[in-house]
Amino acid sequence: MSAPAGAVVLRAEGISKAWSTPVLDRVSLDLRGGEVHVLMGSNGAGKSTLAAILGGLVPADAGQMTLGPIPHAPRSRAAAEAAGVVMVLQEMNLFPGMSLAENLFLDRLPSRFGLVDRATLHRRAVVALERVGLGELDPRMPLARLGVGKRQLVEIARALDRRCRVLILDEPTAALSARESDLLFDHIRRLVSEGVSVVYVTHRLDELPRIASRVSVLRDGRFVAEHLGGNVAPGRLIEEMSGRASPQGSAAASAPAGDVVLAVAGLERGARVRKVSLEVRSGEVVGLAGLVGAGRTELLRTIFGADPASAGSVRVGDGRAGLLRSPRQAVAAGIGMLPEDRRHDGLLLGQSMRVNALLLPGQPRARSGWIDRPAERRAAEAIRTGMEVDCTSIEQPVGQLSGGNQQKVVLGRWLAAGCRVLLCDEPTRGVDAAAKGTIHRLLREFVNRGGGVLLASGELAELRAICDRVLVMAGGRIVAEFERGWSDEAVTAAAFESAVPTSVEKAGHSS
Amino acid sequence: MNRTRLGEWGVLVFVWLGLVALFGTLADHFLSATTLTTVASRLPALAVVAAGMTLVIIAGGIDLSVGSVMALSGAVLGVAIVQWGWPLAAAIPVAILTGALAGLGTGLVTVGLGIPSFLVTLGSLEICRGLTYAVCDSRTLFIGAAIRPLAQPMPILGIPPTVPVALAVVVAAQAILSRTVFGRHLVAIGASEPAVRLAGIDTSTPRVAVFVLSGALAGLAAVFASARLGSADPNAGAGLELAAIAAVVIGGTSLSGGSGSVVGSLLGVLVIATLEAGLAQLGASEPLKRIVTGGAIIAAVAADALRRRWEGERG
Amino acid sequence: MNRTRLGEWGVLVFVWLGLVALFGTLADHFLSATTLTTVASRLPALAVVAAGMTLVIIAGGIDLSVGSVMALSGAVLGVAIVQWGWPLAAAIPVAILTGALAGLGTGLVTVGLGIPSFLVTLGSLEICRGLTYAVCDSRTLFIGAAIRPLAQPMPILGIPPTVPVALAVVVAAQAILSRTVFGRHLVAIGASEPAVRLAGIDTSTPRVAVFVLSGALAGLAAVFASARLGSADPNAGAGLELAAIAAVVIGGTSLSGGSGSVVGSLLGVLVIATLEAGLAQLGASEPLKRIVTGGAIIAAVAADALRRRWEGERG
Amino acid sequence: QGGCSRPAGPGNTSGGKADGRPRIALVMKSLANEFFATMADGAKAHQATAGNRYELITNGMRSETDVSEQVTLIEQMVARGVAAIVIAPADSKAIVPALKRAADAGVLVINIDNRLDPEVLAEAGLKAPFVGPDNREGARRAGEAVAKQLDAGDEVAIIEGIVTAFNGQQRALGLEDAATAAGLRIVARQSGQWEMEKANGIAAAMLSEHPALAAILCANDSMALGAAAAIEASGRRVLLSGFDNVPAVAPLLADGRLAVTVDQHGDRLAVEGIETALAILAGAAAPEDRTTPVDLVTGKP
Ligand SMILES: Nc1ncnc2c1ncn2[C@@H]1O[C@H](COP(=O)(O)OP(=O)(O)OP(=O)(O)O)[C@@H](O)[C@H]1O
Ligand SMILES: Nc1ncnc2c1ncn2[C@@H]1O[C@H](COP(=O)(O)OP(=O)(O)OP(=O)(O)O)[C@@H](O)[C@H]1O
Ligand SMILES: [Mg+2]
Ligand SMILES: [Mg+2]
Repeated sequence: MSAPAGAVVLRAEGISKAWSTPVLDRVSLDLRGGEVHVLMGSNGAGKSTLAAILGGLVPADAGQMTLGPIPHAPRSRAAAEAAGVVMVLQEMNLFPGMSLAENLFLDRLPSRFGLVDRATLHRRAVVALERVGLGELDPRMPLARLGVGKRQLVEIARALDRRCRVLILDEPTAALSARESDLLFDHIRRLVSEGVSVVYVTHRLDELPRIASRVSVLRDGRFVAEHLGGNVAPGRLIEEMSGRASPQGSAAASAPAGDVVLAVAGLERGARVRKVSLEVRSGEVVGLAGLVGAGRTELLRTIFGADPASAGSVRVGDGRAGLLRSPRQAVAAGIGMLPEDRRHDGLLLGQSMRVNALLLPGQPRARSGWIDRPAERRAAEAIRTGMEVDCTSIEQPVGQLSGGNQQKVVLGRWLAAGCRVLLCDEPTRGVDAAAKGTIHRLLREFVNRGGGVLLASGELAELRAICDRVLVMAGGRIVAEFERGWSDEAVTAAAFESAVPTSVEKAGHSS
Repeated sequence: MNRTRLGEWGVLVFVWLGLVALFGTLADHFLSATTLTTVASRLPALAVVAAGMTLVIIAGGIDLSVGSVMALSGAVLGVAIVQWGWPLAAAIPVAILTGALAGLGTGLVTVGLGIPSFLVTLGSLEICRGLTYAVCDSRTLFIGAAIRPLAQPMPILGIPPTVPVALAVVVAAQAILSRTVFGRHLVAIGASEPAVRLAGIDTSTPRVAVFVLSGALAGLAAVFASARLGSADPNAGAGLELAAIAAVVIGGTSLSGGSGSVVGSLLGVLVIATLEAGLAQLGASEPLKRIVTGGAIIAAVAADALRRRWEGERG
Repeated sequence: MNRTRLGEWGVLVFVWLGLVALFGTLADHFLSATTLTTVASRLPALAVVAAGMTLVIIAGGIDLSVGSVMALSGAVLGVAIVQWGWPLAAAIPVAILTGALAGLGTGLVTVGLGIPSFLVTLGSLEICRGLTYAVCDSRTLFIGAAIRPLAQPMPILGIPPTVPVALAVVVAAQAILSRTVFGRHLVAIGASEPAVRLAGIDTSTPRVAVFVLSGALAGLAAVFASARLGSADPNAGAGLELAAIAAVVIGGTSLSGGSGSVVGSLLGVLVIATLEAGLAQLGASEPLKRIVTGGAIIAAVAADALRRRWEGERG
Repeated sequence: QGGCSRPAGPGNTSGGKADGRPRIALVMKSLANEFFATMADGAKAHQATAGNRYELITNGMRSETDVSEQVTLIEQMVARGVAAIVIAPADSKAIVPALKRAADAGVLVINIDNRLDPEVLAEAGLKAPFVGPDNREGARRAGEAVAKQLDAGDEVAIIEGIVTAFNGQQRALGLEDAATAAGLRIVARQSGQWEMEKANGIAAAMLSEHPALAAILCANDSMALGAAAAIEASGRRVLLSGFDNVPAVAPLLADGRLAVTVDQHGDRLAVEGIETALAILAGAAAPEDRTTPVDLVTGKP
C-alpha cells in the first residue's frame, strides 16, 4: 500500500493506563488520513487497551487525544461513535438468540413511537450484510445458526455500517478463513480510498504486506518501534515484540512417523460429520484445513465424545475400536483436547492457574479423595516451568492471563495427564507470535516423544509451520489430503471445489 | 424461531388438553360452563403477574416480591375505598402506583448497587409484607359492592370483565417484548448485560423499568384479586411468586434470561389454573393435591426439555 | 483469596457484633448466657441445611425442597419411633436416609433430564410436603422422652448436644469443599460445567451427589428439629429454603455458583438467628419484624457488594 | 436500664420483675392472622388500663404453621427473664417440651386458646392451667344454626383450615357433628389452608361440581369471605357459615350472605390468661382449666 499521505486525523499523546498493574505507559500514536496503522505486540502488550481508549470504552488515566482539531475524550463508546470513531472489539459481543438484523442495529433500531420498524430494519440489515459478503443470509435468522467466523463478519458489518472517520479493528481476522479475510481486506482498502483511517490490531505477520501503511510495535505497554509500509522482516518484528532474538528454524523438524495412535473409521454425526476416516501416527502432526463451517470443530468434538456420533468407530493405539461416548472415556483412552473456545470450554476463568492446570480425572491426591496439597502445588509448579507459563504465581486466576498463557495451561494439563493423542482446535487463535512459537515447539516435542496430534486451524501458515500432513474438510467430509510441500492455492482450491452449502443455513432462508 | 415457538406452545396446548380430558372423565361436572367461568375468573391476577415476571426473567432478573407487593397494593386499595371513601376510579390508579413504587425501590437498589435481584426481592418481600400489615392493621378489609362489578360474569360471555383486561395486558406485554426497542433491549440485556452496555446502550433504565412494570402489574393483580374476593386480604399472594415463576418457566421462558415469551406464560397459567380447578372439583385430598401439583411442574418442564433435545437432534 | 475470605468474614462478624450491641442496649437481658443458649439451640437445624445448600449453590444449582424434605424425614422419624416402636439409634439413620433418597430423586431428574434444579426442586417441594402429610396423616406426632435428651442443654456447656454435632457437620462440609477432589470438582462444575466435562471429568455423579448430600443434611436437620420439639411436625420447615438461601448468600457464596464457603454460611445463620432472637426479646410488632428482617437481608448484601467494589478499586 | 447482664435462670426469684412489676410474655400464633391481632390489641389495652400492674411483651410467629419458630419465641422469652408465659400454642404437642424447659427455668406457663394435649402434658410432667374456648363445640353450634334452615338429606360442603392444625381439626369435627346430627349429606370436604384465595377457588369448584349444594361450612371467616365471593359469582343461593367474627364479615352478616359465625372473644381470651397469671404470681393457687364462652353471631335470615 502507498505511504501515508493525509494529515493527522487522530492523535494520542502520553496515554497511560493501569488496571491492577500499569498496562500502558505514556504511549503516543498518530493516525493519518487514509492509512492503515497496524498495532502489533505480544499478548498483554496493551494493544486492546489502547484501542479501547481510542474507542471510548475505557478512560485513560493520563494523556490527551485530539480528533482533527478538537480534543477527543469520549465518555462512552456511543460518544466515540458519534464523533466518528468506531471500534470492533476483540471479544465478540453479540446476542446468539437474537436475529442478525437486531445484532447489527441493536443500539439504533429504527422505530416509530418506540415500536421497531421491522421492514426498514431488515432492509438496512441486508445492505450491511452484503458489505461483508453475507448478503445471501436472511437477516431474520438467529445469530446462533452462524459459526464463529460468520459471527465475526457480522460484528464487522455492524461497524462498517456506521459513518466513520476512524475504524478500529481488534484482531478481526482471528476467526476468519483466508477467503473471508480477503473480502475484509478489500473492504478496508475501499474505506481507506474513501479517506477513512484504520487502526488494525493483529498477530498475523503475513497480513502486514497486504494492508499495512505503518506498523507500530508495543511491548509491555510501551511504544518500541514504528515501521513505514508493511514490508518488515518478521524476525525483526518478533525481536521487537518479545525483546529477544526470534527462535531460529521451523518447529517442524519431522521425525519418522511410527505406529497408528489414532484411527477413526466411518465416523458420522448428522449432516455435519459424514463418514470420516483418518489415521494419526505417532510422531505426526496432522492438520485439518477447510473453510469456516467445514465441520472441523464438529469432527474433533465427535472424536472426543463431546458430541454423540451416530456411527463409526475410534481406536487409540492398540486399544479397542468403538465409539467414545463421553470425554471421560476419551481421556481414559488417552486423548486430550484443546477446545476451540478455550475461555468457555477449556478453563475456569475465575479459578487459579493451579486448579486449572490440574483439572483432570486423576488429580494429585493422597488417599480416599483428599487432595494432597503439597503434591498439587509441586505438580502445578512443574507445569508452570515446563510450559513456560507467564503468571505471577500459581494462585493467579487464569482469567487474568494472556491468551497464549491460557492455552499453555490447558496444554500442560493434558501433557501432565500423559495422553497419547491431542486434538487441537485453533490452538493459537489470538495468541501472539512468541507464545505461538512456544506452543508449536511443545506440540512438536510431544509427538517426538511418541504422541500424535490432530490440529484444526484456519491459518494456512500455521498448518504449514507445524503439520506433517494436511487433510482438507468440506461439508463434513474429508475431501483431500496433502503431504508436506503443499501450496496454499492447492489446499484452498480443494476446500472450495467440494464446498457444499450447509443445510443449516438453507433452513434459515426458508423460514 | 417461529417453528420452535409453535413447538413449544404445541406441547403446552397438548398438556392442557390432556388435563381437560382427564378431569372431564374423572369429575362429573368438569366440562361445564361454570368450570370455564371459574377457571377464567381465576386467571387474571396470576396472568398479569406472570406477564411482569416473564419480562423480569427475560431481562435476567427475578422478582420474588410480587406476592407481597400485590398484598400491599390491595391493602392500599382497600384503605382508600373503605377508610378514605375514595371512588374506585381513583383508588385503582393509586393501587397500581403503589406496586410501581415498590418495583421502583427494588429496581433502584438492584441496579444501583449491582446486587442480584433474587436477594433484593427476598428482602423486599418481607418489607412489603410488613408494610401491608401496618397499612391495614393486619385486618382483612371488606370492600364489597364498590368493587364486585369488576368480577361479576358479563351477561353473554359468562366471564368477568377482568378477563379481557388481563388478556389485553398479556398481548401488550408480548408486543412490548417482541416489537419495541425497550423489549428488544430487555432480551439483549438478559442474554448479556455487559455486551449491551458495550454497544453504547443505557442498560440501567430498562433494568429498573422492568421492575417498575412488574410491580405495577402486581398492583393491577391486587385490583383483580380484590374484585374477585370483594375484600383486601393482608395475607394475599403468599406463594404467588413461586406459582408465577412456575407458569413462566412452564411457558418456555429460560430462567437464565435472554429468551422467552409472555404468551407462553399465559399458557403456563392456564395449565396451572386448570390443574387447580380440576383437583378441587375432584375433591382431592391435600396430600394428593400437593403430589400432583409438584409432579405436574416437573413433568411439564421435563416434556419441554425432551422436546428441545429431540428438536436439537433432528437439526 | 485468603485475604478476601477474611474481608468477607470480617464484614459479617462486624455486622453480627453490631446486632449484639444494638440488642444488648435495647433489651435488658439480651447479653446473657441464656440468650446465648437459645440462639445456640436454634442454630443446628438451619446450619446443617445451609451447609448442604452452600454446596448445592456452589455447584451451580439450588435446592428449594429442603424444608419439605426436612418435614418428610421428620415424619418418617416420628412414625418409626412412635408407631413402629423403633429405637432412636435405628430411626435416625432411616430419617437421614429418607432425606438422601429425596435428594437422589431430585438429583437424578435434574441431571438426567438437564432441567434447572430451581424447577425440579420447586416440584419436589410440593411432592415431599404431600408425602409428609400422607405419612403422618396430617397430624403432629409426639415422640416425647425418646428424643428429648438430644435437645437438653448439656451440664457444663449449657448447650444441647445437637450444637457440637452441627458444628462438626459444618467443619466437615467446609473440609469436603476445600480439601477433597469431590469438593474441588463441585466448585469447578459451578464455575463452568462444560469445561469440567471436556476435561474428561464425570460431572453427573458429583452433581447428583450434592443433592443427595443436601437431602441427607435436611434429614439430619429433621432429627435436630424433632429433638427440639419432642415431636414430628408435618408443617416443619415451611420457608426454610429462603432462610437457608439468605444465610448462604449473606455468608458470601455467589448465587451463580463457582465460589463460596460453608463457614461463611454459618456466620450468615448466626446473623439471622441473632436478629430473630433480638426482635423476639424486644417483642417487636409483626410489621416491624418483617421490615427489619427484609432490610437486614438487603443491607447485608449491599454491604458485601460495597466491600467488593471498594476492594476492587484498591486492587 | 443498661445492657448489663443479669443472671436469669432456675431459682432466680428476682427474674421477671422489672421495677417490681412482673414481666409477662404473650406468645401467640401468627400476628398475620386477624384473630391474634385482635388478641394482641386486647392485651395491650388491658396492660395500659390496668395501671401498669405488669410489663407486657407480645410476640407472634411469621407463619401460623412454623412451630419451631414458636419454640424459639418461648426460649427467647425465658432468656428475657419473664415471670410468666401466656401462650396460644401453634401445636398442642410439639411445643410442650419447650414449655417444660421454660417451667423448669422457673417461668409460669398459662395455656390459652388452643388446649395442650393432656397426655403429652402428663408425659412431660408439666402443669399449665388452660383458659380457652371449645372450638369443636363452637363449630358444632354454628353448623347447627345452618342445619336448622335445611332439610335432612340436603348437600353440604366443609372447607377446613390447615389440616394439621389442632383447632382446625376440632372445628371440622364440630361442623361434621352438626351435619351428621341433622342428617345432612357432606358431599365435599377440602382444606382451604385458612386462606381467602384458596377457599375461593375451592368453593367455586365445589359449586360447579355439586349443582345441588345447599350450604358451605367454613372453619374460619377468611375462608368464608372467599367462599362468599364464589357464591356470589355463581349467582346461586347457598348458605354459608364462618368462625371468628372478624370485623370484615359484618356487612355479610348484615345482608344475610353469611348465615352465622362464632365469636370466641379473642381480645378477652388473652386478658383472662394474663389475669390468671397475675393471680398465681401474686400467690393464688392454680385454678382449674376453664372453658371460655363462645357466642353465635347470626346474620339476617
Ligand atoms: N478490564 C481489565 N481489568 C484488569 N486488567 C485488564 C483488563 N483489561 C486488560 N487487562 C490487562 O491489561 C493487560 C493488557 O491487555 P490487552 O488486552 O490490552 O492486551 P493485548 O495486547 O490486546 O493482548 P492480546 O494480544 O492477548 O489481545 C493484560 O495484562 C490484561 O490482563
Ligand atoms: N450448535 C450449532 N447449532 C447450529 N449450527 C451449528 C452448531 N455448531 C456448528 N454449527 C454449524 O455447523 C457447521 C460446522 O461447524 P464447525 O464449527 O464444525 O466448522 P469449522 O470447520 O470448525 O469452522 P470454524 O472455523 O467456524 O470453527 C457450521 O456451519 C456451523 O455454523
Ligand atoms: Mg487484545
Ligand atoms: Mg472450528
